[in-house]
Formats: sequence, structure tokens, C-alpha cells
Amino acid sequence: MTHSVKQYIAWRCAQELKSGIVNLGIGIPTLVADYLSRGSVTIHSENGILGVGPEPSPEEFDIDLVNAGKQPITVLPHTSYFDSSLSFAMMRGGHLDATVIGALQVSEKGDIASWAIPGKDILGVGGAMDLAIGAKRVIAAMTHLTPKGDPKILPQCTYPLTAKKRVDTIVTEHAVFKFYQEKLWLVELNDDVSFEKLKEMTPASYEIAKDLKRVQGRHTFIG
Amino acid sequence: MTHSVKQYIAWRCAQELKSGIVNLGIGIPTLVADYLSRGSVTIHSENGILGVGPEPSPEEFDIDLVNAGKQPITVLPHTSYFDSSLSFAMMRGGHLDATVIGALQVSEKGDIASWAIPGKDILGVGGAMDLAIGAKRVIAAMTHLTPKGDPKILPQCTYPLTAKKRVDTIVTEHAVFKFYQEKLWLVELNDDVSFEKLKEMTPASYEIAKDLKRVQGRHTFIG
Amino acid sequence: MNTEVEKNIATNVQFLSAGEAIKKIPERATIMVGGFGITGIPQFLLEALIDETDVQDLTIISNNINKDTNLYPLFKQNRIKKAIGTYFTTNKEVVQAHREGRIEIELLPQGSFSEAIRLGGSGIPAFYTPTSAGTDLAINKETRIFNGREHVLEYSLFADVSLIKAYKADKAGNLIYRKSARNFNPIMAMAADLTIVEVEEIVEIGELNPESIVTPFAFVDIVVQKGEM
Amino acid sequence: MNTEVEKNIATNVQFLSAGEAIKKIPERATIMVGGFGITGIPQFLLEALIDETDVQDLTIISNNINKDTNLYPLFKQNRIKKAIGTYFTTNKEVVQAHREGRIEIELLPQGSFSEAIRLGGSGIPAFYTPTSAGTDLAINKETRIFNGREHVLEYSLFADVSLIKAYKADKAGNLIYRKSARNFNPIMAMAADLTIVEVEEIVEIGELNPESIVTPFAFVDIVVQKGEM
Repeated sequence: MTHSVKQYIAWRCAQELKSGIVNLGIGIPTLVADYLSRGSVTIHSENGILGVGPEPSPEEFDIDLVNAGKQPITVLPHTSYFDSSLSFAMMRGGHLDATVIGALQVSEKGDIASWAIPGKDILGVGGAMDLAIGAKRVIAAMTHLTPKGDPKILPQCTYPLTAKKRVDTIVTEHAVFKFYQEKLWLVELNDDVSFEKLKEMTPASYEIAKDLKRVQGRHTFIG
Repeated sequence: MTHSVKQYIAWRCAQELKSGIVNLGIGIPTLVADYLSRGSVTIHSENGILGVGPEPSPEEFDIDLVNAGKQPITVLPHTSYFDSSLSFAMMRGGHLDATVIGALQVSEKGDIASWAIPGKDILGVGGAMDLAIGAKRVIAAMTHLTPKGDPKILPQCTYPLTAKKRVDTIVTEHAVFKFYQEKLWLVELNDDVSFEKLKEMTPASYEIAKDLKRVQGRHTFIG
Repeated sequence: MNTEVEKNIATNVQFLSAGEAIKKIPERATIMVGGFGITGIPQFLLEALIDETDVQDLTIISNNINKDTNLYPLFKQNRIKKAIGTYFTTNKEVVQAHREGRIEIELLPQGSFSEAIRLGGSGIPAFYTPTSAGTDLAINKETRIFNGREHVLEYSLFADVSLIKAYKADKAGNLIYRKSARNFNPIMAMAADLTIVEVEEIVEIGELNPESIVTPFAFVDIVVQKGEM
Repeated sequence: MNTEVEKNIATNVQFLSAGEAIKKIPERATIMVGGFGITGIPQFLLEALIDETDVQDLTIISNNINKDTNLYPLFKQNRIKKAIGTYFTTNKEVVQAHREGRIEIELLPQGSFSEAIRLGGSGIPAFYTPTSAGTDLAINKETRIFNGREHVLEYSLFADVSLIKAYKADKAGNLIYRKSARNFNPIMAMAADLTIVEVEEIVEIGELNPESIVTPFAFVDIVVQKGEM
């Protein structure tokens, strides 16, 4: 996966986020911050921060100030700190407008698999399940295919689930899908792939939105 | 009930409290504060204060500063404020050393009835049940008999219960009882009543402690 | 640092007059009202609710209905269909109304009440508590033994609207409270679809200490400056 | 006002050296350890635990076992029998030890983990959460439908000892934290029979703002000044 694919997906996710509070997962979602208007969108970090600022310069670095990915951060003038239980209350209680999570698979029912691989040790989950359960909108950010070329948008997930029926939007480097009335809809397709090619890469059942957008994709994106 | 009976009971309860955190219920327990060493005993109020100080002078009165009885108070230099859920977490989670509650009845099993009277509307409970459930020590403060002369320390409560098997100590104007190994023990008897008289006023089964104290009672108490 | 961002901070919290805010309350709403006795009551919002709206058949979730608060005229106007709280005996008229079937009352121990609110705002629908086990307040409630002790299943509380009182809000919507006026306000802020806050003072972003903010703006929808009807 | 009282304030919180404090930890204890990654970890108390005691067969309740913290040597010395947390995959040796049956691991979603701790400290033994319903982490757990949605019954957590990190304590034992080093520390302070706190600084009573105290001293047993072994 090239750098610009990741960055394109992150940028495209950011277009979904114009205001409100968002939590960004680990992986591609972390990059979303670079494309957000961080004044009008506030970033929540599940270790207990509302109002995450940009990366610190080396002299600003503070060991007591990290995000959920354990990376050093800065804060903003409207930032607040709280304990982990309040942080997850905020999340699970539906007080976050959106989350962007990296996904391994998404099913046509909106199920998401993002935290474990069959046959591997199941020893880490972090906040992924609470995010997927609690945020008002769950945006799954992922490459359209695995590095081996296997599809990820499937009739049903074959990997262990993170949450059932919770995905609202899927963003890949080729397309954007949304869930609406219990169905998956293709709402945007980059001009680098044809409808046939997309169908081939996407075994899930989906409908094509009436107002489908065809857009210039990442080959024109300056990341 | 004369003023000095109430005050004697309150004073005697205070003798049980040498350090730690205590919550004082409404009625006689409120008076306990007057006899506590308020430096070494900290008073918790369930509306969200740890460290209640004495009554304010009129010029100190602050509408935002009341105790659980909705009376104006002052605070001390080690006081903290918190919301009601944390306040009851503190209580129910066993973080208070003691509570003094007014009781209508206490049974020989340690059940307490303090909040409702049979046949009357059951429309108010406040924090009484959480206090009785949560405090490490529950001290029941009450007159030995009702105004009509009925006993209050009974084989079993006839009034609606506040909590089962939670009373640790009973303090009346005549005697002090403690629960120990699932039995009720008379540990202190004022010299104004005989053993026979006490038995008559106390239908509950109780044992007499080996180290029973006979004390000069309230007739020598300067309240 | 971050000066570009700092200039442009904007949250979805709205700053409205009491009249504008209160008109968002629907008919037959379930409303949480902060405060304990007369302390920390959103008196100004309640006044607007009484004077500026006709909403009826309200369910009020509040510790009690004190005669010296604006919950009392709301009650007197028969606009409260049901009250959920912990202590209604001090107001004899409420007791009388209950006896005559004019108001429904659901009584909870104060600790169960406050935890039901906090967990309602936290996405947890039910929990087991030892409080009230074996008492009349547990009649018709499910019980279960944990650690050898009987516990009662309590359902969490969540409202259409919370009316709360805070001391200061910053222009992002973060809140701090004052002394024991904090009481139920921060947890009720969490537990409603629409949280409307009455504040003494609105300050600039950056004026509140980030370590001391009690209610982060994520829990707040509308801030009303007290006095702005 | 109150000057007589003010001079004589004394709580049951003890102020000890790390060595004295840590010797109170019994064999086979269940220990909560605050911190997230390397932030807010009670490094100094853990160092004392490693150097000054021989306690074995510990159950550690902590978010993860980070290689750059003193939980790691404790793990390397095979003194951790079981770990309860949310994220152990980043430490390959822990994964390997688990595979070889040298360490038992109980994995919880981070929100269930943090609420289980807070409620454990609040006298609530169990609660229902929507998180993990229908996933592998709910296998063998009781489920129940609330509001048309499946929920999982989670049991609260309570430990023999909590080792936490705060920024400042006053001489009564009240605590404040610093920035995101707060994380699990305040809730773990609530959830143990014995709570030992490591602080950067001990200040006089009255120096902390009563509105900003995060952990009231009711939750604290022992305060250790960092550096005092």
C-alpha cells in the first residue's frame, strides 16, 4: 500500500467530517487529523482527552500528554481531561458524532471486523469495540482489497467481529459506500475503476445510489 | 423527648467516632457533629461534599453550600466537592468509615427500619438505604422507646426495612448495643435503668457483654 | 503554537436565550432537572418553561419537588404527569396529589437514582445494586445474588431533555459548577438527548482550567446565560 | 472561621516511604496498576514492588504490559500469574508466554474494563453493556436484550491493592492528576481494599482547589512521595 493511498483514504474520510466531535482509530484514521479543520472538528482520544491538537515540536513534548495511539500530542484552548470511565461513557453513551476506524472487513449488513485475525492470538482489543458501538457515525477506513488482493467488503465477515450492524460509511481508495435503510449503497466511485471492476472487487451486495458521484480519484490527489 | 435526651444520644454516638469519615443522617445524627472532633473526623454529605464544617454565621451563608439536610454549612481546608454519583459510589462502595442514622426500629438480626411507617405514603427515601448498605459501620441513633412507649429494639422490625443485617451499634439514652458474631450484645448500660427495666423495654434477644460498662447516664450529662 | 487552529475553534454547542432554548422541549417530554433542594436548580430555565411554553404531561426526573423552586409552580399547574426521584414527602401537596391519583411517583434510593442517571448517559442500560434489596422498594424488581449478597436490578434513566445549572461555561460549552450546587447536574448533562444549561457566566475559550472542567462540551447542547429571557 | 478545627485536620491517610507501603501487599494479591502505555504509570511503586518484595502469583489489572514500564520486569520475573486488561498484543513476549501457558490473560473491551473498575469501586457488582455483544469476547458470557439490542453482562473488578500515580496530594490525601496521566488512576483508586498512590509532590492542606480535587481522600490509604524509597 503506497503512502498516497493511505493519505487519499484519510483525506476522503476528512471530507465526511465538517463539525462535531470525532475519534480517530489507529492506522489510516490517525492520518485523518492532517486533513481536518481542527477548529471546527474536535478530536476525542479515549485515554481521556477532548480536544487533541497537532503533534508537538520536540521542545513541546510532554510525557503526560499522549493520545490513544500513545503518540505525543498537543492540546487546544478548549481541551479538557477526564478519567477513562468518563471517556468511554462519552463514547458508549452516544456523545461522539463520529469515529473513523480502520477495518479488516465490513459486511453488507454493516458488521465490522477490525481487531483480530482467525487463528492468531486474541490478546488485544483496546477501545475498538466501544467506539464501534457508541459513536453516532462509524466510518470504516480501509483499502479496498487486502495486500494479497482479497476483497474486504463482503456478504459477511469471516474475521472476528468488532460490532454488528454499526458501520455507516465505508471509504476506500476507489469508492465510498453508505448504509441506508438496511442496505449498502455505492455513493461515490473514483474514475480510476469501472463499475464492473468495482463489482469484481466487492462481493457484498450493494445498490447504486441515484445521485452517485463519479470523482477524480487519488491519481489527482496531492497528499 | 427532651432536648437533653437527643443531645445525650448524639454525644454518646460521637464517642464511637474518633477518626475517619462519617456521614450523619437527619434528626438526632445531625446533632452528633456538635460533639465530634471535626479535625480528626471528617463529615461526608451525600449531596457531594467531603469535609463539612460548622454552621455558617449569617454573613458566611452561601446558597450553593448546603448539606444533605439542605441546611447551610461551611467547609474546611481539606474539603472537596463532587457529583452525586461519585458521592454515592463513595458510600455504597464502602469508603465511609461510619454512618449515624436515626432509626425507627432495629431488629436483633441488625435489620433497620428508618424511612417509612406502615399505612403512610411511601414517597421519600433519600440516601438512607445507600448509607445503611454502604458504610463500614452503621450506628443507629434513637430513643429507646417511641413517644407512646413502644419498644424499638425488637425480635424483628414491623416497619418497612431500610436494610437487612447492617446495623453495627445501637445507641439509645439508656444503653449501647453492638452486633458481634450474628448476635446482639449489651455493652453499656446507664445507671438510670436496671437490667430488669432494660429487658422490659427491649423485646429483642440480647446477650450481656462480659466487659459490660455501667455508666453514669444523661442525668449527669451537661449537653 | 496552533494559533491558526486556536482562532477558529467552534463546537456544535449553541448559545441561545432561555425562550429560544426552552421551545425545543417537546410535548410529553421526559425532563431531568438538576439540583438538590433549592441548590443547583436551573430556576431560570424552569421559569422560561413555565412562562414561555404550554408543554404538558411531563415526566420530571429530579431528586424532589421543593416548594421554593420553580418545579413547584410546574407541579401546581398540573403539568407534571409523573415524577421520578428520591424524596417527595416534604411537599405535602405532592403527597396529596399522589393520593388522589393526580401524579404518578417512582421512588428510588438516591444512590440508585444517581447511578441510573450516570449509567443512562454512559450507554449502560441496567445494573445490579445491593441497595434496597429486601425492602419495599425492591418489590416487583428482579433480584440476583452476587458475592453471597442479594442485589436488585435497576434500569438506567435517560431523558429527552436535561435542564441543568452550572456556574460557568466557556464558549466551547465546557462547564464548571460551584460548591454543592454541582450535585446531580453533571450526570444529568450526560443523560438526555438535549441538554440545556443555565449558567451564571459565559467566559472565553481558554479561561477554564482544562484539568478542572467537570462537564466536557460533548455532553452539552445549548447554553443559556441566566437573565437572557 | 473554624480556625481551631483547621489547625487539627487529620485523616486516616498514611504518608509512607515506598518500601514501607509496598510491604503491605500480600502474596498472591490482585493488584490494579494505573497508567496507559507509559503515561501515568506508578513506576516508582512498581520499582519498589520488584526490588523490595518477593510477592509472587500476582493478578495484575492494568490496561497493558508495556515494555518501557516496570510492569515488564515484573512479568519477566514470572511473578504475574494472570493479567486482566485490554491490549497485550504489542508485547510479543507476553503473547509468547500466553501461548506457552505461563500467563493467563483476560481480555476486556476498554470501555467495559474501565466501567468495571469504576463500578467495582462503587459497590455495583455487575452491569449490562452493548459493547462486545455478538463478538468473540462475549463467548460464554450472559447476554440479555434491552431496548431491542443485545447486551453482555460484565462483572465489576475489585482488587486487594491499587497502585496509582497522581500529580499532587495534599496532606489530607486528596489527589489531582496531570493531563492524560489521569487515565485509569482515579477509578482504580476507588476499586481496591488498599490504595497506594505515588505523587510528584505533597502540598499543604488548603493548597488544592476543592472544586478541582479529582480523587477525594476517602479513596486513598497511603501516599508515597516519589523518590522516597
